[in-house]
Amino acid sequence: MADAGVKNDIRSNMWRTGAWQSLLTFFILSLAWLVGFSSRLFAVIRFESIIHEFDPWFNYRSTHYMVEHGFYNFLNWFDDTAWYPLGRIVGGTVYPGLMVTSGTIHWILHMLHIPVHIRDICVFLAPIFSGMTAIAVYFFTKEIWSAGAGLFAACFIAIVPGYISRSVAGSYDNEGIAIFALMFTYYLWIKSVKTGSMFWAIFTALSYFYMVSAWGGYVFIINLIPLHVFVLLLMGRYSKRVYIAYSTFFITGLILSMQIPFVGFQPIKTSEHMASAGVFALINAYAVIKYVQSFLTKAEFKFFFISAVGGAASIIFCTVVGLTWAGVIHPWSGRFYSLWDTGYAKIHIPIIASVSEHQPTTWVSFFFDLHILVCAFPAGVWYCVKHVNDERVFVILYAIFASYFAGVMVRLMLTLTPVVCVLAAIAFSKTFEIYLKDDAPKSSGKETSEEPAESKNDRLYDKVGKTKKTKEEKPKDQDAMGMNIKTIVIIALLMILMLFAVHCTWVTSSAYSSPSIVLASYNHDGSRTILDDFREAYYWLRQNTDDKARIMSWWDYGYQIAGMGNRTTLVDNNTWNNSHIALVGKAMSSNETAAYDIMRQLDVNYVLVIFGGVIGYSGDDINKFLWMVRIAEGEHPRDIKEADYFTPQGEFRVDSAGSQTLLNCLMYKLSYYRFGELQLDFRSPAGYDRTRGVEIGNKNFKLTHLEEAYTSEHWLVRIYKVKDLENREKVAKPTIPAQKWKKRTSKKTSRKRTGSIKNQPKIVKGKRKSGKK
Amino acid sequence: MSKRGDTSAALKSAPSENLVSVLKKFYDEYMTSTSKRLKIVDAYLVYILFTGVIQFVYCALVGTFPFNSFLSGFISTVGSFVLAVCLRLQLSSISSDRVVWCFHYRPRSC
Amino acid sequence: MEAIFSIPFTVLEVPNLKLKRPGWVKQPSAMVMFSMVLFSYFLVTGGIIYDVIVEPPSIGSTTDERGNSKPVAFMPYRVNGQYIMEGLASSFLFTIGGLGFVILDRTNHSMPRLNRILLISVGFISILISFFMCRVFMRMKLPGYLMA
Amino acid sequence: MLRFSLFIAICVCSVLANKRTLVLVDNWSIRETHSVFFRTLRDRGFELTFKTADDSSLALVKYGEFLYDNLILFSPSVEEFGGSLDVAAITNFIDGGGNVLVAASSDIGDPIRELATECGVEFDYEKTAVIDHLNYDIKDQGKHTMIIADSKNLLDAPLIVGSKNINPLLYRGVGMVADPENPLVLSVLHASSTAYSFSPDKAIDDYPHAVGKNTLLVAALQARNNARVVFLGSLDFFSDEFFTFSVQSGMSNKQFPKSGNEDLALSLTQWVFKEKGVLRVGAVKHNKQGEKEPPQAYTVFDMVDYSIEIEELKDGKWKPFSGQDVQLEFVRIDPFVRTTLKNSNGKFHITFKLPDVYGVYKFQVDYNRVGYTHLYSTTQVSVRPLQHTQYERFIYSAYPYYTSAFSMMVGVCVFSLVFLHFKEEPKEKKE
Repeated sequence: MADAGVKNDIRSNMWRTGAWQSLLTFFILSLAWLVGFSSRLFAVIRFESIIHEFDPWFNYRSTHYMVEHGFYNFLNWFDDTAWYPLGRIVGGTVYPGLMVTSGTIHWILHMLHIPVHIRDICVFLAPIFSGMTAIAVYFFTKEIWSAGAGLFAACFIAIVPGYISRSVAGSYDNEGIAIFALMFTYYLWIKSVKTGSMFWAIFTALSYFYMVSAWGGYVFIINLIPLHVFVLLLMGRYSKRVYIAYSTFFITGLILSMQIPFVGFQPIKTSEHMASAGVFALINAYAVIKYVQSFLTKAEFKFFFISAVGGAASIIFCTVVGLTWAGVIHPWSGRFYSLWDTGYAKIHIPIIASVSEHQPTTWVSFFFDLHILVCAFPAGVWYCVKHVNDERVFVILYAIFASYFAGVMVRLMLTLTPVVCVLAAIAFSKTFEIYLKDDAPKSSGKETSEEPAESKNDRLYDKVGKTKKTKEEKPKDQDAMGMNIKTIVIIALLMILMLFAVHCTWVTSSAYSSPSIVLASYNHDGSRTILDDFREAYYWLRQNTDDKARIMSWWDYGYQIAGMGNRTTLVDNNTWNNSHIALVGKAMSSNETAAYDIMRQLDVNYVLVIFGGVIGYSGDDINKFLWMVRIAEGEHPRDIKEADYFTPQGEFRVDSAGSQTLLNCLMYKLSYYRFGELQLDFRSPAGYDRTRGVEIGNKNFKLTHLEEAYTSEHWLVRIYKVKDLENREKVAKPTIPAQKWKKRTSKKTSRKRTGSIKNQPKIVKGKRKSGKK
Repeated sequence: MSKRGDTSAALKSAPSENLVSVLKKFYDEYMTSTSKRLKIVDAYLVYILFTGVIQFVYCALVGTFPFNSFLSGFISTVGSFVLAVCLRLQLSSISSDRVVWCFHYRPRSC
Repeated sequence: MEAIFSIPFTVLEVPNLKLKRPGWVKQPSAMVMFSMVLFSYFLVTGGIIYDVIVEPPSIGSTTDERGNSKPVAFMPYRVNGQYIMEGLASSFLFTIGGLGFVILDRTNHSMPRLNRILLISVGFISILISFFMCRVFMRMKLPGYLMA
Repeated sequence: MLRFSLFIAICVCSVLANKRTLVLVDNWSIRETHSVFFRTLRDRGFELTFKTADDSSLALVKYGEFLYDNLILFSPSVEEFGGSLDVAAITNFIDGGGNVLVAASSDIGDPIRELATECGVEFDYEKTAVIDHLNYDIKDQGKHTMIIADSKNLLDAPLIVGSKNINPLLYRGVGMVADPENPLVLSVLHASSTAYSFSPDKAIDDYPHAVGKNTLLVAALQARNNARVVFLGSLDFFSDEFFTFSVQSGMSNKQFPKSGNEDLALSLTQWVFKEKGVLRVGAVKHNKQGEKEPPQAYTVFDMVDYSIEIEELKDGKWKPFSGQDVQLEFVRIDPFVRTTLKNSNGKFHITFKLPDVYGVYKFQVDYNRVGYTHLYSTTQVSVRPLQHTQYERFIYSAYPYYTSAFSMMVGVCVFSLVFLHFKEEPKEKKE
């Protein structure tokens, strides 16, 4: 370009849409990343930068171990302080993706001599990945619909509560990075279906490998992609692109996913993966038939086709049945099965049903997590159905199945959130597209956006995207009035989106930002009191108990005891061994002597119990007690019967009307030991349990085999030491009835200490014989 | 696409030799029409198929003791077979579009 | 060997039936699929699965201070609990909101001016109604909603 | 010279280490009536301190340490101990590892009975005695309370009772009863089947508390911390008279020149004051075969050799224990391996293969024989599964798979070489 003409050229290409578009996209995405990151920091700002909840503690502990001892020692790590005395092979029972990710970040930073402690990386890993999820969703929607919709989707996913709930700063969990991997894999899958090149298919397989290493939810991918291919085949949309994309992805993904020790041979053993293998066989058969068809005449082909299809179908069917019957393919795993038969878990595997995240979803959590997106979601499906093509079929299938699964389990709300953001973005972008262009005849392609981008949650949208030529609509004379009505609609929609941002921030700050280790209660004058009982007790354990001390508690607190208390635990949140948990459940729900035998058998030194009666904390062990009984009854039906713990009228009560077995079981005694003497406030009687709102039935009882070792400030965590066997066995049932003891008062005083002996010989003072002999 | 011979006359004969004739026709059809390059790919495919089948038979006979090595061997054959088929598909779609094949060119056809 | 197989056919006569795919089995059109999806969406977001498993009462009842029981539509203070009626009502609102957007889209192609204005207003009003009713429902459900 | 005397002093006090004994008596006359018994103790090096039970300066603990190692209670009729002594102090003394020898008599007081119930033995009431109308001695004053206990009723535990074929024993005192389920109490000597325990001068108006064989004359308790307590119903058992009396049963005219009391008293005191039947664990070593130090964690299928040194106290000196029946258990909730240890001069060792189940295990030696102190030693080790590098590699039957995998790699390279450098014939290129 000659220098002379450069000056006016600059001005002209300043306004070229390409340049502006990429700048705008970069700006919006970085803003989304920033907003996503900052809206996840409530917990860190209010309390401190700690690891929350339960599972993150184990993830943090194993990451710390990996950073110190190196990856291979982590892979072969045999943790003998967990599940005493069984121990746990950590390498083979954990998804290593999370640890490897934060380990690599830590390694890179340390290579650049930026000494960041691994805990800070773990705390801020999820917020960082939330930004990357926004970018992945942007690309995904850009492939599905248009760049404008992509920007909308990025902004939605950055702050939508459904995703924030699992990726708050401090919740260092698989889901934090898994949603990024999920959306990135789907983006690459759509890319490979559109282009039909092996390059993208291999990338999909690699991203799928990362997803398999990160989260158990990879099963959702390995079932949705084959379903998409199967539906494409049904709809007769088979093409070379689909074949190349799926077969390359499947075979590479299969061999990669088997590299994770935890997954092992599942991809070819469990029925959850059979769908993908079946579709692989089907698409290959279809390809062969298509190929052969190009050679043979119609008639021959018909005969060949029928025999081939019949043969293939029967072979596949009997192999699958045979393998399942022979036990080579394991039937559906419990968790997956409970997706279909929703009542299954409650009866057969009480452990799965006891987890609060596995309860079915109510309408509140839909609105709570997604707000206005719930309404825009069907409209998005409508647009995709109206202009259907290969990739939009995928989104529709994703939407249908994710919404059903989210209905079954609250926890799967997380997999629904990305697709809701995508489809709502499509709906909003299309609506804005329609209502922003004024239908005046001179309508030219480059309307620049009028609305200034709000700082809090930028709503800047631009007209770029499918540059559908608006010319072909013939301008009608009578809709000149359109613009003012349209602006009203636009203003209202913007106002709704702004309220969406307000709702998201409120929900994040109030509902999803409590670290659940540190409880904050706000008294009426607005000041905040921090209840730090958990950490106080765990620190006591760490300082005052023997290194090899074994702690028995319910499995919810296993990871925290191991993480903060650094002690051996009997059961923890991994819930891999049902009978071991049932043994602990039986110890907790039987009376003290029977429990003492179990505790001696398991060499328990301390028992830890969470008791919320003093401050009204509802998540304490008494409220979980029925699950302990059910799980114990599952394994020991003769000794523990759930009915014994209810009153004759079938209520579960801890007051005087409660059942006697309940009032004398170990859990009751450990929770309410010395609680009868405590009078919380003048109105309520002594021993008034604030959580259940009743006065406890069995008061001032003694503990024979345990002694109270530590009770935290608000009685939230209570630790008991298990005493050794008695040194001398006292006479239990005296065969010689005790005499009516003569009331013996000790005649000894502080000064006169002489005792008394019964028939004291009287010393008679001898007289000198009178006179000499 | 390759032309299709008219063999409707053969239809009425008994199904078994119908199959044989179909296969024979398919074979010489194949020999004449496919280009040299596709023939190389097909040779490679047959080679892979060959190793895969042998291995599967061996495993069926001996049993699946070192299961992971059987898997590695077998899936690597299936994998390379599938990748080669994809390559062949892309090649045949390229040649059908009469577009000159150049090394770094990524096929954009639908 | 062949002879044995042919014995039954000397007695039975092979029926000459033509198996044809039943007429009605054809690929459903896009809009039929969409309506089925929308209906299932209506049920799922209404928490129908929760209703099936937990079988809550359709309308709850509490006793007010004078002792006589008073029906209550919303189970207050519990995010993970609902009655059947409240679930269906709110999912009805969600679907109305979705249809509002769809109606807004339908106004895009040519129709007389009055119809167009009416359609725009219907779509627009249904979105606003569904949104604000949902906020009201939320406030009834969680009294502390959006308070500081 | 100085070093030599220092050496003598050390070995003397080491011998005397657990010989400090407090004897509580009802009245000073017991020193004379039981002089032979005390003489034998003093000859064996015991440092006896005599006090009356109501002495005001009585104390077992001073500045948190026990003043005495052994306690002899020859004060049946005490009603309240003097000084800071009471039943609780005595039980603490037992829990602290002290040994107690208690002799009661017909006029037994409440503290002694209370002390007995604390240890799992029950004395009969005051003024009751063990009466046997068939096995009473000729010298009995007519109430048949001076009974002859046949040596065959002794517990067959040579460490406690010495040899069983000793002369019959003379016994005049109160009876005892013990609960058979109590794991710690041993009935050393029980009365004959015709004996019963009741007040001699009262008409029998209800069922006696102890009848026949479950009337115990001598009961022994070894607490879980290996403290030893012996209860005897008769103070006269240790008296000089009973030591020297000739035994002649009132019914049959068999006569024995001397009673077996002295021999039984000797072996009882040797057992109760821990001169016999005391075991001690020395060094416990375990390592993989061929290594010196124990590894941080064992791996399944390892060959492990384990050794434990056990010593027995024989007349004052620790000698290697000669038992052949010491067993080792490799326990994870339940024992996976249970073997008898080979004894080579007190060093018990075994080499065995670890089970193929990973977990946290314990090497547990739990030697519990009547008469011996309870020997219990556990060492916790963790047995990890195979590392990912320890699995079997290059399995012969897998060679076809290796060849197929490598041939695939080679195949791809060759194919890509051939394919990429393949010159199309000119004519096709023009098409």
